[in-house]
Amino acid sequence: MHWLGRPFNERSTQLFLLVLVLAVTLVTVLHLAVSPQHPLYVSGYTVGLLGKYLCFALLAVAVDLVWGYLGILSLGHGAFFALGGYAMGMYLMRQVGDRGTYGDPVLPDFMVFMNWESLPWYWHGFDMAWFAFLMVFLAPGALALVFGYLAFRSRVTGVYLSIITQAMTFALMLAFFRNEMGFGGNNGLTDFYDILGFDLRSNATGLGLFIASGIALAFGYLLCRSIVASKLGRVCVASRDAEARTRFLGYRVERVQLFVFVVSAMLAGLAGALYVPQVGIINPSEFEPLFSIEIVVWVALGGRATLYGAVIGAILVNYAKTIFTGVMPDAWLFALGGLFVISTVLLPKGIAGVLAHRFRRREASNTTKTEVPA
Amino acid sequence: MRIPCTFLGHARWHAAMTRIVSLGLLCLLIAIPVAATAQDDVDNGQALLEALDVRSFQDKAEAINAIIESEDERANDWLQALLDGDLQRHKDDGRFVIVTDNVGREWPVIDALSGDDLGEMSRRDLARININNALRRQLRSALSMVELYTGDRDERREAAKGLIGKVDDELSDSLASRLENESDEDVRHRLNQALAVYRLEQGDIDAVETLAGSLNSDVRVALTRAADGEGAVADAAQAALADIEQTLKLNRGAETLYFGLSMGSVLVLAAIGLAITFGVMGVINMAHGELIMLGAYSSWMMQQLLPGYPGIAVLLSIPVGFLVSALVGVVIERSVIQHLKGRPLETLLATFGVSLILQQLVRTVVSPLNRSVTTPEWMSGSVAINDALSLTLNRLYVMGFAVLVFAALILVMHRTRLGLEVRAVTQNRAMARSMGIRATRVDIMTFALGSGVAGLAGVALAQLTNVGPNLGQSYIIDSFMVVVFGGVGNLWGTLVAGLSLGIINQVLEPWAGAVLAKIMVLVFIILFIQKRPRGLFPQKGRAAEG
Amino acid sequence: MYQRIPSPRWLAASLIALGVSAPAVAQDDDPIKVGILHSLSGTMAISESTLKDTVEMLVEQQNEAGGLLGRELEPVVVDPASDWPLFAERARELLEQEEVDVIFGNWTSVSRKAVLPVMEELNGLLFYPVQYEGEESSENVFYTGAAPNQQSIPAVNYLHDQVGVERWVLAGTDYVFPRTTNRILEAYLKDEFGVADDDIMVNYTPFGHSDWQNIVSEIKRFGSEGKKTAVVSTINGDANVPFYRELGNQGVDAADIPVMAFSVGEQELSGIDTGPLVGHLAAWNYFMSVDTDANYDFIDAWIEYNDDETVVTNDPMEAHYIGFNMWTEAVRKAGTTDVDAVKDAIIGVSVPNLSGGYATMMPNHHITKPVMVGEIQDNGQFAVVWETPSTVAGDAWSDYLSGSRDLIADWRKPMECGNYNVAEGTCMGSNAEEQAEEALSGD
Amino acid sequence: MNLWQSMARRDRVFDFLAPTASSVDVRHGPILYLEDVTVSFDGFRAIDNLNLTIDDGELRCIIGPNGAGKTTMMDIITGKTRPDTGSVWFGSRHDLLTMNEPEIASLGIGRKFQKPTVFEALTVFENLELAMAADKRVIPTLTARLTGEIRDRIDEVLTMTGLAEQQHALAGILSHGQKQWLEIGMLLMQRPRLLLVDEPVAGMTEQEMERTAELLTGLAGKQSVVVVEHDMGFVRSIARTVTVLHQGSVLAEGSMDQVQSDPSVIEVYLGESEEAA
Repeated sequence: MHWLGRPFNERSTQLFLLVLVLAVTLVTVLHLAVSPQHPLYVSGYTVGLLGKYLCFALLAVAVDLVWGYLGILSLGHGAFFALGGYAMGMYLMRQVGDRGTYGDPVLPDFMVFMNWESLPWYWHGFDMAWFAFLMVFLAPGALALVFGYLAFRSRVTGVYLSIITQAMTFALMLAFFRNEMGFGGNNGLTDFYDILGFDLRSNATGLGLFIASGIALAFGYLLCRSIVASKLGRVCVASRDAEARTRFLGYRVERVQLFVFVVSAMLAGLAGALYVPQVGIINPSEFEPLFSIEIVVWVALGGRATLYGAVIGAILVNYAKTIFTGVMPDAWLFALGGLFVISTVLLPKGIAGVLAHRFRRREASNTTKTEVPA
Repeated sequence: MRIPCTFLGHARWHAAMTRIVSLGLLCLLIAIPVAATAQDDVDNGQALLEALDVRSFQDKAEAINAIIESEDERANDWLQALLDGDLQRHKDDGRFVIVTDNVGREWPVIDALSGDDLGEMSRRDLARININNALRRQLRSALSMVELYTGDRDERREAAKGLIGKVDDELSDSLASRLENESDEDVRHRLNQALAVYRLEQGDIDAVETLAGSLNSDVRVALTRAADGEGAVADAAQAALADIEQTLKLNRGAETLYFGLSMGSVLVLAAIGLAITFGVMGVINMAHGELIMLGAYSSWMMQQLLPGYPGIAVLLSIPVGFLVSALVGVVIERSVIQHLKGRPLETLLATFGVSLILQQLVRTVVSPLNRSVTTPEWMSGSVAINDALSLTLNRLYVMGFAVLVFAALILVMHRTRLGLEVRAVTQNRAMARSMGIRATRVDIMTFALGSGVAGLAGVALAQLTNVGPNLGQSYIIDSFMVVVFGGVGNLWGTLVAGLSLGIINQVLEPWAGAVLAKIMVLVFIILFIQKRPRGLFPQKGRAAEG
Repeated sequence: MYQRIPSPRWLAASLIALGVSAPAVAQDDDPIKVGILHSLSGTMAISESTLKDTVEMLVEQQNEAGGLLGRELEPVVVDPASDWPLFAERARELLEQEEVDVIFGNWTSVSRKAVLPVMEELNGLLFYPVQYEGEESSENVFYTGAAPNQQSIPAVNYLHDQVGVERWVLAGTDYVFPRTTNRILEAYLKDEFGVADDDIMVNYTPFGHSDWQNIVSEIKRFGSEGKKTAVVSTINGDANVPFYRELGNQGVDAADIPVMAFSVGEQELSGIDTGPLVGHLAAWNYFMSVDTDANYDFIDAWIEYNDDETVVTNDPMEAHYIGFNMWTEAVRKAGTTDVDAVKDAIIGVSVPNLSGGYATMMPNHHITKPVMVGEIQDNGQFAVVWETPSTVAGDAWSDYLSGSRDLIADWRKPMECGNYNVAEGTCMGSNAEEQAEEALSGD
Repeated sequence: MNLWQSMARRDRVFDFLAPTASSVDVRHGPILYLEDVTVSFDGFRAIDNLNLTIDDGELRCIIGPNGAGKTTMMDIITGKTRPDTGSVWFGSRHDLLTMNEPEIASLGIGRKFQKPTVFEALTVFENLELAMAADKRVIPTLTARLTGEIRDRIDEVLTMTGLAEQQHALAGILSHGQKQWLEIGMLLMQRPRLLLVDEPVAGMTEQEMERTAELLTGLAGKQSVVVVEHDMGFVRSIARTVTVLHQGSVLAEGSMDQVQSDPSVIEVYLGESEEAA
């Protein structure tokens, strides 16, 4: 597994990990060691907020992997995120056990009052953590595998792919809205109690989840880097820029695409799984096409094909969202819309574009350029 | 004339209603001098109205009959006012007034008895005399019985139709006599049916003869009742019912087809503009939905500018809607899209941003609430093919509109200089350039055209659904599906795709339910794209390389 | 809206987001903070932004009347942007950062469900003003909107007794409120009126459904069997306009097949051309057309506040009006804004409603309301045609759902339980646990 | 520059140019058959029952006016375009019409495009690395590591294509000529049995052209090379057998002189070719 270790000798990666670790530890310290009266105290609310940002950052990294390096603009990654979230949600739901409103040992509340007499087959096994956590990866992975196989095999690319990925997430949204699906319909899954025996309502658990998100982000980032830095990563870039040429060199482009697409989907699922316990609810609105497109804009603003750019973008946009919706709600959509336009028209390389230049000089051998003909 | 008061009509009196209103106002003018001269009428009238001002609706029903029987000249206006909820009583001096305009806090009123103008009164001082649906129906039927005797052909027909299943002994005689001096064939036919239903209830087997083949639901109910029984009548009724069911099946099929086509034409309208911008320029315009929305809003705007003339407003809003959206389109093209030549995925993101901005703009400038667009008289209601099948007018108009727009576009594309240049640019931009075609100009024109058409779609949609900030959102994905399914840059493809998707959807809906039907259609399209990545009618050339 | 927000909040907000916070230690002369948790952007802004204005208006009036306990009231507005997870986040912000004393907010059930755990964790106080599906009673939430037995059941009774309806179409948008309401109604119709299965037609459509041709023609067919038929509509928001349009155009007249709506109020009507809809019905606990001075005063104040003659009032606004007055009443009674004290004090509090009666807070945190049926008028208003003789107390747990038949809620000592099973004589589920924990942690 | 001179010696062969032991069966002579191949786009016959055989180790030049179907022919051989009729065999074992691009490529057919296509976002070094013959399935590619021998091989090609200095530069910034060379280099890394070279010297200086000529002739014998070229001068300098394509089918075949003396060729072609030369 030497290829996994490869990124560690990249400067950008070292820097990124350093910043991440410092940030997480700082927050932890400020949360635990500082007294609530102190102005530097980081409240549980803020920890939750930051944890959420980290999940979004991981999601953005996943999208950047396929868009930035493979040139596949997926407008449906929200679906993988949501599936991972639902897998986790189902686990948390089963953990409630007989503490639910109706005290039913097996059925979640919404099933009881929607008159489900027994647990639907696809809910079985989610009471076991290992199974649920496995599903967090398998469910989105399987969807990506089937969808990607069909799409890439028949060489659906560019705009067409983007549009059908959007159709996919839209269809899933409608499906999950249906109460017959047994996923709580519009309300989704909520009112969780504990995860792995830790009370979700305690600050300690919140902090734990925050740290977990940090680790997950580091892991996801490393995984993507090691793929990108490998020969496969170069093949990705090659097929992104000259697909036919890559085929003539003897590479099975569609398989490369499928592999990376599935990996990315699984990372998105992981992000979703960590997101759910921190916000305390998962419902079909995560499938909304708008959300998926928003993710893409995080990446575009941060800078494509530079994974850290995706992270920067995700955190910046969501931080902006937190402020705007707090201070001048009406302006939020203007701001977001403006971001879309600016990041595409004025900042084609994104914020990281500038930074990227420096790194590229140093690591010309194992990092790649940001210009992506979409 | 004698109006049987036990009779409760059961029919749609829309057509009749409007005439009653005018009729009522007319009588009002006549009524004033009459009332002024005859003093005793006033007291009598007061008494009649007093009877209305009670809590229980049964008593009110009695009071209404009393008014009708009184044959007072003002009866018509009173009932009309009562029907409209305009008959009110002053809380203090207890005199009855008719509110002529019940908007705002101060209402202009006239005296219900004398008809004198009493200026404005505060709504706080007035108590309206409530009616409910039962009373409303009674009023309408009472008012409209007049029609059966005095109304014109259509009114009589409506009235007669309403009588089916309502005939009792008392009424049957008066109807029989009415039948004598009824000239119009159709009215006679209906009166006959009405009487036949009555006779069928008396167990008259010949009645079945008259009723056979009728699709009228009341007739069917009567036959079903008869069929339950024993003996010859029952058998005859069952036979009659059987072939009625047959015809109904056919009608149902036709109906579904109509629904499909009308839904399809909406899809086509929404998508056709996209087919142009996407197909010709390879621009993924995510703001297309909002251009549709702007069209809808300009339709609303025109109605605000021309209060009282919804019809004219709708007609005017066609050019206006086109222009507004086209202009906005040009702005988008100049400000955003031209900077993203040949980067379709970027245009997708940028235009999506534009769509968000446009939405919020409407929210802050106009209102986050939906705006109400009134459907002009000539567009509301439906045309009855027969008693079981009737086509809704507004959708018929939209269909026709869609056909017109499509035809116009085909002409523009194949008969005009612009169309020629557009097609040239589509096939090979560089070549077209070198032949002296100003590609940028073509781009602007094309985008303006596509956007304008979106505006037209909006004008049409304003007659079918909400006019609100979210209007665009709900159509953008469908539009893209239609275009991709039909084959990018191929107008005919879009037409076929739109109509077929509409029909598929409507055929699926009854047994799959609305949600599943939509999901199925989406999945179908996704799979279809796997099979034929370039859609139904693939198109060669630059635009095809997504 | 911009100018209403004092600029320091900019700083505050960014500091908060930076994770830096300076919690104020509540002094007696500090203003009492009233949190407002309504979406001001996104799809729900349509309905919720007016509720936010309502509460702000009520706070203003209260301050003009000299505040509360001699202290000023200060509204704290946040925007959950119609995003359910954001509701939970904002609620936490209000309670942890802003330390508000009470929250008025939420519209959709899903947003309430998202906020619920936060409320219970941080022991907040939430007044929820919208009619909902019931099946819930939280220690920290007060439900000033209608429970099913305060809207749907009486409405169905009216249709059956007054209009003589024998066939029923239950049409709704596919989410929890319609699902639950229709299940309750189905059970009720069968038990009470012995309605046969094939005399009930249930239909669900997605949010914002716009093509109603098929469904309306099905309804017509269903209604043409000779029995009096009515539609009970729990269709939500945007889907209503095309629905009523289709009804009008296919000639379904209120006199033939009346539609009884549970989610269509004055505000929704303002977006519809009501001409063709005259006579269709809606069931609420308040109508703008209610003929009482209290109501006229409220409307006038509302018109002044918006400086717009055309604004309308609706049922959830009245619910906030009642909820706000109940809360101030309870605070006076308790002499403090301390959540636990107010929670105890508010049960049994009675305040006048806008329809000339009184609303009382019940031990199950639901209130008493009159139920009215109104008919749509051509001026976009409803005319009340029927009203329950007396007010009805909200029932948290429906008697017509198998799961909740035996459950009751009573937050008075000693029971203090939101879902007490009278059959087993135990307090089910979570609350029991929490009480145990509280007992241990000793607070 | 002694490596350069040594390269000029026709008999000397670089080890890495030695053909891969592929499964291609050439016992029956020809390495490539095209039989009665026909392709038409919207009615226009780009290839009109074309018959062509290339012997193992042969260096064949194909000339013809624009639209003669030269590039289309290459598309057919490499699996990019499927013919309407006819058969295409690689050796006597592999029916190319049943395979997709990657399969054909891995059989040992390398192609250089008319318009030089290199991976502009990658460095010269990376371009060559990707091109190199290796296990090209997903996971092996992911775990592949840069061994010393691979480096050596790449270095050799770098030196002989004269791109050693630019090896860490992005291919996007190379000059047109350099891109041509890089692409040829990538071709060499593939160790193909059959090279299809489309207009290799377009936009090259005289001297670059010579180097190319040297290289191609150096390859011949060990590997089969098919060169499509407009530049008659260049063709003359390397040609052994020349095939003239016209309107999608073979017009004439033989040595340069035979072809040039062929009246039909002169009629349709030479006039134009003189200008081209």
